Amino acid sequence: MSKTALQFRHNGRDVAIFVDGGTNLLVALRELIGDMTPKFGCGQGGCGACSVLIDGELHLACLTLAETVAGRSIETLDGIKQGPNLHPLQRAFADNFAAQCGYCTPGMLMAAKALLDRNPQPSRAEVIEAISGNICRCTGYEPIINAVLAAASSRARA
Amino acid sequence: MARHRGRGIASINYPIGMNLGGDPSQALVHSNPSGKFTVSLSSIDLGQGMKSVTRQICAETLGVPVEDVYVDTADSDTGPHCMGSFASRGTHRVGNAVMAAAKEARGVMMEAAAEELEVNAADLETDGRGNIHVKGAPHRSISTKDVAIAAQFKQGKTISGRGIFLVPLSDVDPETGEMSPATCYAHACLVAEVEVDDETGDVAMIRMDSAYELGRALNPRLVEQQLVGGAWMGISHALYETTEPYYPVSSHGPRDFVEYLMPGPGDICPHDIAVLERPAADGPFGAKGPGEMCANPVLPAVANAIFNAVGVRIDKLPITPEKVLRAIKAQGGARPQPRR
Amino acid sequence: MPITVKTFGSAGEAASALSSDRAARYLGGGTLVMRALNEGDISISTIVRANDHALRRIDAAGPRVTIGAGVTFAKILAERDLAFLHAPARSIGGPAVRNMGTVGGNLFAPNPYGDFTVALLALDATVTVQGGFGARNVPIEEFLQSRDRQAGSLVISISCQKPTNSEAFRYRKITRIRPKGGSVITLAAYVPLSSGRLLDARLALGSMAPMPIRARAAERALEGRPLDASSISAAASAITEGTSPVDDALGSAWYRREIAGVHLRRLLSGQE
Amino acid sequence: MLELRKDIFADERDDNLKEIGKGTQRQDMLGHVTGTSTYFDDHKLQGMLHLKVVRSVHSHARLRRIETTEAEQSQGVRRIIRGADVPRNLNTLLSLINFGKDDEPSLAVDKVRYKGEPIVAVVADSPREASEAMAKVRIEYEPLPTVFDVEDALKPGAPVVNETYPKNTFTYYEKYDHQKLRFGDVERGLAQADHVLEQRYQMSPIEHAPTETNGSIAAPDTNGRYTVYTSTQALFFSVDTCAKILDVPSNTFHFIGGTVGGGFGGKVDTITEPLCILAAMLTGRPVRYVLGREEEMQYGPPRGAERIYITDGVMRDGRIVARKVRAYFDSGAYTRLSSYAAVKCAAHLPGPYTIPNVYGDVYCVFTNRTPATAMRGFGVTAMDFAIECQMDKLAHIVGMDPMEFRILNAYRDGDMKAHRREAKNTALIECVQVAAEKAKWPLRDEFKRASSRQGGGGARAVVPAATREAHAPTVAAAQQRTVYDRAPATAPSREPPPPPPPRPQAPSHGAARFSSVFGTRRR
Repeated sequence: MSKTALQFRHNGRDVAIFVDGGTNLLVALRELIGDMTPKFGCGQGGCGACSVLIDGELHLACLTLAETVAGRSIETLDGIKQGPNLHPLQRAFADNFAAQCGYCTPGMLMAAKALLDRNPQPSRAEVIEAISGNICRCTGYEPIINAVLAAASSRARA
Repeated sequence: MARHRGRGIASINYPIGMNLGGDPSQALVHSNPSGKFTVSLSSIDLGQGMKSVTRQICAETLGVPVEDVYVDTADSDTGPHCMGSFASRGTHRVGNAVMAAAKEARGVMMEAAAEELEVNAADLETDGRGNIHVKGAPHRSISTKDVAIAAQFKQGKTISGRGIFLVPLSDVDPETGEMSPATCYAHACLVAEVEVDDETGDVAMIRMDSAYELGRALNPRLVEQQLVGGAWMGISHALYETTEPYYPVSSHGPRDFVEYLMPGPGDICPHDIAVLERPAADGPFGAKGPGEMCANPVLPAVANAIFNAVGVRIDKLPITPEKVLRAIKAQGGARPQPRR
Repeated sequence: MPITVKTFGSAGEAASALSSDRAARYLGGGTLVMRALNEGDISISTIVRANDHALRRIDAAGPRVTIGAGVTFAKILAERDLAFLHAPARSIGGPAVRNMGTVGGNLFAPNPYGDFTVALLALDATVTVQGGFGARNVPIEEFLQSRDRQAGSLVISISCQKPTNSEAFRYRKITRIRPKGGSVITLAAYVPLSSGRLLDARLALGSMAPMPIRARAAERALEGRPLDASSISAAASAITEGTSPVDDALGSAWYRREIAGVHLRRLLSGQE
Repeated sequence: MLELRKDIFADERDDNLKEIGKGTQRQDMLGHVTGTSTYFDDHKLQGMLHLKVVRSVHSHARLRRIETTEAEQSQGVRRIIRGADVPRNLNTLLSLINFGKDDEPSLAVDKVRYKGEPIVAVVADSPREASEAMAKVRIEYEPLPTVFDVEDALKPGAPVVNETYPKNTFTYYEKYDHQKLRFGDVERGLAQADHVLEQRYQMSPIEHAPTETNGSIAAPDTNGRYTVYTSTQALFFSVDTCAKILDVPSNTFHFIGGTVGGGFGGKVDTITEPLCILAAMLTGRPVRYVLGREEEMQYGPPRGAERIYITDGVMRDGRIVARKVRAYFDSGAYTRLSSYAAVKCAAHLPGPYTIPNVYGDVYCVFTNRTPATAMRGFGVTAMDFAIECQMDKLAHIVGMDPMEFRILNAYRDGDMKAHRREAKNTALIECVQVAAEKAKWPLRDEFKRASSRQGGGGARAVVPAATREAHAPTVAAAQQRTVYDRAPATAPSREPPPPPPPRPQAPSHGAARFSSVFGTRRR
């Protein structure tokens, strides 16, 4: 099977891999790069567990043809810590007990980050809209919404 | 057109654990030479907080800070037998097993400490901050770390414990159904307020007020996670979910998360919860288990609220807008019941 | 067979590649084709892409707007001159899907997807299609009727006339789930008033037939009349004429018929 | 918002605790927010193969021929697995605790009993190659008549779904086709009631929909063992089930799990592990078998459907004097866990209320749909829906406030429950009182004063002498009867005027509350 060479930035580092035709970005990240933070939840674009940022925009890795990210910058949950410190969103998710099984958490955090990166002071309705593509089966969403709002206000205070 | 509000209630109880084949779980607790403890389980944390609640139970029983305990779950080589994470049995059954194991380990720890302090073990107590001292004489103290070192390198003792909690099988009388299905029961009552659109049958959740009795909230934040998330699942079961929308016709099953309906973050409502604690005689620190029962009162409370709002009874789940609309049309329009 | 990805610099080349290979599918935003591949659809063995800037261009300055087929919903939402299309664009997926899904792909999305197309149908858009032998313009209604046979051709762009004011174009997607849910029914109404009377009103419905359709009987009920309770009521009574909704996981045909008129009335009379 | 009501039952608790009762952060939270919690699928193994199953396209059919030659030669295919390759191709989950007969193959051999039933497993280098090979598996079906309705399945002449249970019902105690509950004389209670309400309730199947689908990875380990990463909710159930199906000692396996992306009951059935391990055994390579989302939704086991009939007898003053229940659990084509749900459900009757005459028949029924399994609230959720809707209707019929109606009928410490065990540690009344307070729902003082700890026991603690099978009752002439599928009448003109509000039912009166049930006095 012929493979295509592919280079892109992964959490600030340049990486190069060879992909089979049709490989999606989720498989590329997990199986070829070894970044297990994006999760497989459906492969249909319906759950958001594989959400990543491509050039700062929220995308679903499972619906992204890997070779379309050539030369672009991919950010996953693995890259959002600030040095040894948690990102304010990670802290807020923890403080608000916004994770139970934890499987949707990486995607939720990326969706929330995509929001706060361009709208640092969102309303509750904007938070709801921002996470609407991400399914959580455990929490009932309320703690997640509160966590994102808390992260926004902690950043405002900082 | 009009939108009508209504309130409905439901009250329930729920059995803790399973009764079939007996209901055992085991736990192992051991200390490393620094006085840090590992709990080995084959139980599963599927989000409910198994690791966290057994960690607190172990720390409380040992008398050490929670940071000194780590729970390792679900390895069939290292974790002793557990029936599994279902039937609301985690907190109660596994919690009891961990408690028993931690008690045994504590016994050895206190003996070892007694030997070091040259007192009787019965005269010692833990301060919960990592020290063991003579009752009434806090200055005659030794750290759990020093006890662990002494036990390992000097005394030749293993600070460890084994625990099992078994609810033996209760036979069922085939003729009468006489049986002991559970050892304790959790309780709840929930009030749901809804708004019903009498032209479309849409039902919107407005708010919920509830009281849940769980024996003891071993960790109120974990309890809150279960109750908030569980009530959401209750709303979902009441109004949205099924794999067979035209049951018992089996067609048109959903294939993805757009077709499988669950309330989104824009469909949720405020939920004000009170937790009551009537300790169960056989629960770890009296605890029962909130995991499953939290969804149950929501379904009927919502159905009853819909009746209060528009006067129709929907007895088939899920209560889709179509069922509500058909019922409203069949009775010739909404018939709001007295507000309550 | 392994999958081959073919990337072209121009839409024309891509269209040729597409029309010459029955197992080829054009990859737009990925929400349809990648999903199919993930689900084991082995009928696709070639993915065709085009890096043609024309596909991502928006020309919205004048009275007639042209939107490249590869324009995403997020791009539409970022374009102030396309404010009339913001409601339909916002109704698609969640933020990630809006960053990926394209206007061209939406034309091919089966129920319960494809809501943006309902808006374009009410706007009587024109679809520019690149076949093996050059581009041609197809009225959207005609395009949709032959959609199943369009697999070998490539949509280049969509164009339509801007509504004269914000009241003249209305859109509503009825979902069970908020804020992101599949369509129970989707309504789009082009209701321009000329001297207080409706002229060339167009109503389009999603999820009321295998693909988006015009509600011509209801349009006739509005034509030449003021937009008032009486004309709205007449249109609402006629809204299901010619529709063929089906039972699916989101709602039954009966339910869709029952509520179509209610929601049309609410949409046209400005109620929630 | 969560409020701890420490004031209630404070005298029963010792709150002098250090770690218990604190809102300590979850041990796994840091892993969750950093994405480093390790789920079964987060293991990358060298040379991993992918397993997919070919599923039945019919709900019920004889398998005339399964042809896999072409599939075996398909590119990238390492192994095709058929039913004959499974060492013990018949199992039932609860056989591990001696409950029920083996009734389900890992891979169907001569017959399929639900749409989506696995027939052939394909093990290939990539998911794509597995899909291509699947398309080359040829299966000839001979469709058979199907049954999808639980009551149709019980009719004479209904298609037999599962030959292990030819009457389409699970067999209890080797003699009954249902689980019984008998307490008191329900027909007599119903006959004497002022109102009888008969209703039917139904719950459709529900999917657990965990964000992580069911799956496992099995890999040959050193020394002849197999390491298995799994999403199971019940580790040793899975270990022992695999040992049984694969006919090897259980210590052949090293199962690793424990961090699972949601379960809710849907990961108890051990549906991926046996084939995944078998594939690893047959190929000598690591194998991954993960359900896709559509597979999970359609062929992963759901919370089974239930149909419930309830007939209640209530007195005008609000006392429920009889509750008769007939319930059907739709088990789908195989038993899995529904057999146990029926037992649990029977034990749950009549809900958290003290009712002197209770009668229950609970059936576990086989139909041609996806086998059902446990889910959050197993055996109880639908019954609670039915009972609590029924309670609301009964309160409405007798003109009582629904909260006060529940307090009036609530079980209390010392009462005898229908499964013949004393009620202890009850707290339903207090939950109703606190919920009323939260919701600003007015309760009259006597109901605010009621307590789970008072008014129980005495006559209420007695197992009724007469336990009777159902028999033709003599119905009181004045009785109001409301039947299925019709909303209960609300004080129609022909009915006597609504009763006066119930007299203060001081808890201490409890012992005498049921006196009229066994006598002839009517108010």
